[in-house]
Amino acid sequence: MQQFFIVLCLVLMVVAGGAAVMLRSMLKSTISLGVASALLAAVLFLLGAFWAAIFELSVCSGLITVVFVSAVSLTNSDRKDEEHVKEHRARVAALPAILIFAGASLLFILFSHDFNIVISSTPASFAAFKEALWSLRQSDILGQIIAILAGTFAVIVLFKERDNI
Amino acid sequence: MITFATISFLGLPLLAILLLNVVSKKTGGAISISVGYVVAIIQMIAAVVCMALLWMHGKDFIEFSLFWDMNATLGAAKLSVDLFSLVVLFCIGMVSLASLLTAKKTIGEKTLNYTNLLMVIMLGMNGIAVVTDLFSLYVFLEITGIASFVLIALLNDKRGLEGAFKYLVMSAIASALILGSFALIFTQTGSLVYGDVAKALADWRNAQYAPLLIVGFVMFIAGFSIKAGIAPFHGWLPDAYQSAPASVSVLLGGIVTKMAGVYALIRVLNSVFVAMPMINNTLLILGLISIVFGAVAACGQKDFKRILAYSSISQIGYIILGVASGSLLGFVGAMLHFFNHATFKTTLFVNSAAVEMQTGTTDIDQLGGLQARMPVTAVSSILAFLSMAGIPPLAGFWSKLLIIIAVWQSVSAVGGGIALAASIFTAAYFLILQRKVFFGPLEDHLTEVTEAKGTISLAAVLLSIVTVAFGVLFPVILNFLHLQGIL
Amino acid sequence: MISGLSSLITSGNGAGLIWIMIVIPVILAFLALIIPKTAYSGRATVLVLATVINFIAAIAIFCTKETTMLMPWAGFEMNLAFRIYSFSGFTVLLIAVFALLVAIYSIAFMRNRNGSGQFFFYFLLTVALANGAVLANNFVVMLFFWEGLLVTLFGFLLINQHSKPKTAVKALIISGIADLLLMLGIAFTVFQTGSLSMDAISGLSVSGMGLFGYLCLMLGALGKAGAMPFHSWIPDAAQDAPLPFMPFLPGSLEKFLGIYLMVRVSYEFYQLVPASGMSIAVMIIGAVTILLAGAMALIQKDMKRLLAYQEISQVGFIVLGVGTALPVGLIGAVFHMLNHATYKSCLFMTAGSVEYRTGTTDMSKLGGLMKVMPVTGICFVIASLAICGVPGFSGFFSKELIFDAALETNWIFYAIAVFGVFLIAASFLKMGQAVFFGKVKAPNVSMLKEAPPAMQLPVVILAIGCIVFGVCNFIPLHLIQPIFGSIIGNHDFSGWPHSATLVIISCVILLIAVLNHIYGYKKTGAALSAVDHIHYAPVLHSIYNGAEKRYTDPYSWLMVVVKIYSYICFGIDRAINWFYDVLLVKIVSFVSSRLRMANNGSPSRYMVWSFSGIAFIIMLFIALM
Amino acid sequence: MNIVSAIILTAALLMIIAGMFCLVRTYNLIRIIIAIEIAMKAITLLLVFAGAVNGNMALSQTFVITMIVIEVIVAVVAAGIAISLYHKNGNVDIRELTNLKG
Repeated sequence: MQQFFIVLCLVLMVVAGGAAVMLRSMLKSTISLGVASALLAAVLFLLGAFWAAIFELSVCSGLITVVFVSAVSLTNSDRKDEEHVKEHRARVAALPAILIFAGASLLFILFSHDFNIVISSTPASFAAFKEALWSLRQSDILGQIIAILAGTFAVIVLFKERDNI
Repeated sequence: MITFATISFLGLPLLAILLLNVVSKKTGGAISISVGYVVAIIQMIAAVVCMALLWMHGKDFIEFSLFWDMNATLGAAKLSVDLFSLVVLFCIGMVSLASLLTAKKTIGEKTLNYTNLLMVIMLGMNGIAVVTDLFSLYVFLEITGIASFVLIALLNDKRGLEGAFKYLVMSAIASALILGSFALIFTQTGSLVYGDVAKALADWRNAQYAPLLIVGFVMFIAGFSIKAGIAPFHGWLPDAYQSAPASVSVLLGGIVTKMAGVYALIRVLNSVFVAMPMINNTLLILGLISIVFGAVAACGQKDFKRILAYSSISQIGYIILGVASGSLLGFVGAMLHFFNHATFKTTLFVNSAAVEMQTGTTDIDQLGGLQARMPVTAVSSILAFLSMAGIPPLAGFWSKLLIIIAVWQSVSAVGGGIALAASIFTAAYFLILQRKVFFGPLEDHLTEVTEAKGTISLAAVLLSIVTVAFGVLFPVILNFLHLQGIL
Repeated sequence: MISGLSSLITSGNGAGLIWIMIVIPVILAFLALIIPKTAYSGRATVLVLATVINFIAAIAIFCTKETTMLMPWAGFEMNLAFRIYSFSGFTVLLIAVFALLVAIYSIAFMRNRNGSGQFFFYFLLTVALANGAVLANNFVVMLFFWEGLLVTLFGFLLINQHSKPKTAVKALIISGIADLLLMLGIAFTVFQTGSLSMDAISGLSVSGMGLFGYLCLMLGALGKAGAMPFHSWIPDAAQDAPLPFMPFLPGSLEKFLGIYLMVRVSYEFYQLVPASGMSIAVMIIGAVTILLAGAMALIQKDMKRLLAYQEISQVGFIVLGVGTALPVGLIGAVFHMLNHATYKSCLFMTAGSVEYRTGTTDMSKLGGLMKVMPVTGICFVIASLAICGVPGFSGFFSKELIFDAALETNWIFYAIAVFGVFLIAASFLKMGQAVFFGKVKAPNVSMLKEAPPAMQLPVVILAIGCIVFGVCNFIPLHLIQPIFGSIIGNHDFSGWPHSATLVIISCVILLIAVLNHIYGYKKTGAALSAVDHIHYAPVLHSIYNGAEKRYTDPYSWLMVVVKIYSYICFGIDRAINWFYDVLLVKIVSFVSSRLRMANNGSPSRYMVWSFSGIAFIIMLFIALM
Repeated sequence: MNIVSAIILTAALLMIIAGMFCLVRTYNLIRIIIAIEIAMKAITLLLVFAGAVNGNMALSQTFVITMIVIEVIVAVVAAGIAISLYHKNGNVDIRELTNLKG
């Protein structure tokens, strides 16, 4: 049953991802990405990665969607003129065919050969997770701090001082 | 010792950021460049001191951790420095110093932001140099990347934003490929620490997830090729270099893309993917394509910085070639060429900054005869180019020689021959550039031009001295390495 | 390293001398650069001091028995290895002698001129590098010094403020290609023997990989010596560089180095078999050089350019001699190398003296200088007689030896060489009469006087050398012959040539040249245009004339042939020039412009490239698995 | 062959393909950033999949968390650059970005 849900979520996620590419309206596209992200969070949860799932749900499908929606509204890029229609047709035409073909051939390859890839999913205990995050991955934490600093300076350069120049 | 390395390479830039942003914005802007000097110089000194310590203790590498000690369980990401990372750390300090020296005149009012981002990018690069874990490597790669996008767009001009966006798109794809390959490797190994991965991959053909690993290798090579700008993955590189503000292109051309692409690639190849002829041969071919492509494309360019960008593509090809030869000689050659490239390419970008500052353009068709007006710039650019073309006794000759010998011996004479022949093109675009910018009759609108004053000339002179001194002393250094048993 | 150095110098088995030859000129070179322009005599003193020390050390080296020295250097068999033996000692001595003479000359010449500090700097650096290249006993060490000469060459050509960088660039490209071939040749040779040490290689056969190795090494050496097709920068350099550069580098040092390597390659590293295909190929290069450069020299109107082409033509004789692979050819070539350096340096210096006093070397503006500059004029005449090969003078004896060797291989080569003598003689008759005889003519007639003594001294010494090496030819030959004792056996080539027939033929050729000159002079009335009937006769005009004279005047036949031939040579020369100047550049710029178009600034395009790159990697992976 | 792992791998590949396709075919800067995000989703999935396969789920979750933080920052910076470009060019069309070429 759990396996069925995983497969279902994955299929829906690919569909949502494809929709994010194909939809003409930028706003719908953005929301579609958020949906794909939420479905991914569900997959992660079903696979036993609880904390990653929570992060994915809150940050990716929440925060990033907000960022994109505001970017779309700030750049006013949701117009529907002739140019966009043409562009849209060019974008949409081939994708489903490519996706179906690639998916089918990969599945064929995976099932026709005897690859022994088995998920031995055992959800990690909170203690193990804490241990991994805080004592093994110190350099990553330092990295996160620096990355957030970089992001801060980026926002200062790109937004705050833009009008001064 | 351990605290010393941690503080000087990772703590000090953080401290500088803190210092600059705690004080008032005006004071921070005023002292920022000077603080930058201090950090860069201390980093250079610390690298040399660590080298001496390594030598005194007779060790190959020194491990250290960050906040608290880690027990050595599976997946513990420690930090360590060895000779190569120290050389690279020294280069980072040197190029940052050159960039700061150039920045004083070219950045304008944005010095505080510039210095903050420089500190971040230094942290990112230092991180790349010291980590021993594939995932941490990715984290620091991204930090370096983010900081450099913002630095390119620092002046908020149209071109800078365009170059930054192109770099961002390509770099994001590269990161996705790199992290994807790490994920696939992680399936097999259960850890991403260099040593563990190397052990788990030792017999990778018979490993459980061998097909995934092969896909991972392809993604790995493609991702790092984009980051390093190897042809045909190079598209973003000339645009980013050309559009960046003068002092930022010094930084980018001198060290950033080399750290993010080449050093990380070398490090992984050398400590994780040991003795995998498939990867090495692929990189060898890509390196050769890059050498020839970059050199030929550079011959037809019309912009000072773009010529330098294409020549970077070509020189990166040499470094990759040295590593891909798989022999120790090639590795040492690549390491030395890395250092030499950092010196001469930085010199050239500093020169381009000087030319841009004094004449207002980098279009070589509008320049000419600057030799008489800007002698320091002209002479240092000749020296740097001769070094790049591999003319003895300058530094570039030795590293190129080692690389070509290594390729010749261990892989194929054809590869060595091609690499050798491409040196002619190096000379060709050097001569084109030199003739159009510095030789020939002085253009009418340039009669008022004077030599760039102060810190820019200082940077050019210092770097030229390093190039010449390193070239002349090179046999001694090589002999020393030989005696130390490193070679 | 320093302690090792001092112990080597004090050990006194010749090894210390090597360091003196290489290190001292370099140190003094920097000293000459540092001394300010106002203290010109200081600079001059440094130059003379360095060359005298070099000269003394060279004599000491020449007297030393075979010595090798070895210092660990870069590892991987790349040791700092040097070897003194008879031939390298001899060559180093020659370098030292000519460096000393040119140094004395250039001190006078460069006075009150710009760039003297740079000139002396490059001069001493060149001496040190040339010494190193000759004495090196390790291919990498040799290459180091050899390539270093490229840098000083580049520097020399850029000293003059008004000189065009184009010449320097051209020289750098051409020499660069030659040096690349040399590197390839070394690679092939080392690949066969597995040793970088030069004395470990001997008697490889010229076949298979050896063929390529020999060919590349030979081409590299030819490039240094300035034979076809590596010559075309020299005439340009003659006009651009400071004049003492010409007797110094292309006139003597580069010849010594190139021919030194050529001889070692042909007789030591490889075993060139007489009359084999490769031997014929080398001889053809020599013969073509003689013909093309001789014909080009004939039509020049500038003293320096004429001498430069003449000099290329002389290299042809030497290459011809080396290419025969016969003992007599070898001795002839080495002897000719010495003679050539003597008279050609002398000629360049006289041209320099003329330029020093008159300010020009354009022959149409000069005339009758013998009256005002008798010493220079007489020396010029003596050197001209030597270069033309008039019996009794030095050039005659070495040329006869080469003729001997050429005739033994194939009469065609002999015929070409003899024809080369005709071209040389004709051009020198023209130049000599135009510049030194007739009415006094110069841009500044009233101020003319003899050149300063410091400039006369080396000229006179060299002119005396031309006579002494001819009349007492046993002196140089008895120095040269022991070097190649193992190759030539106990043969003694000194004294008059053995074959009277050849001597007579040579004399007849010289006579024809004189007659041709008189004919041309009578016809046009000016010495300078004495060979214009060869150069300028328009085709149509000559056909009309030919209809009248076809049966009466066989001479015009000869002239038409010579004229057409001269134009063909001109064409070939221009074609070679075109290859370097245009074609190479065109191809590269074409490819490059296509690449520029491909890089159209669109990120999507960049992505597509990257995807094709990924596809390429996947293909490589499949292929490599 | 476990059906779930096969589907996961296929889904990851399809997401990457969708992202790359979008990158090449679109003219809108914001959509390019969305394309990058879609590819990053695939990578997230792969990382967790790797953890599930080798049983080291704790480690793989720390990776995912760090990665998400960085992903957000990249997205913000990219959106910032796109907005700045909008202010300079008046639109977010990638075809306007050809000042730098050659």
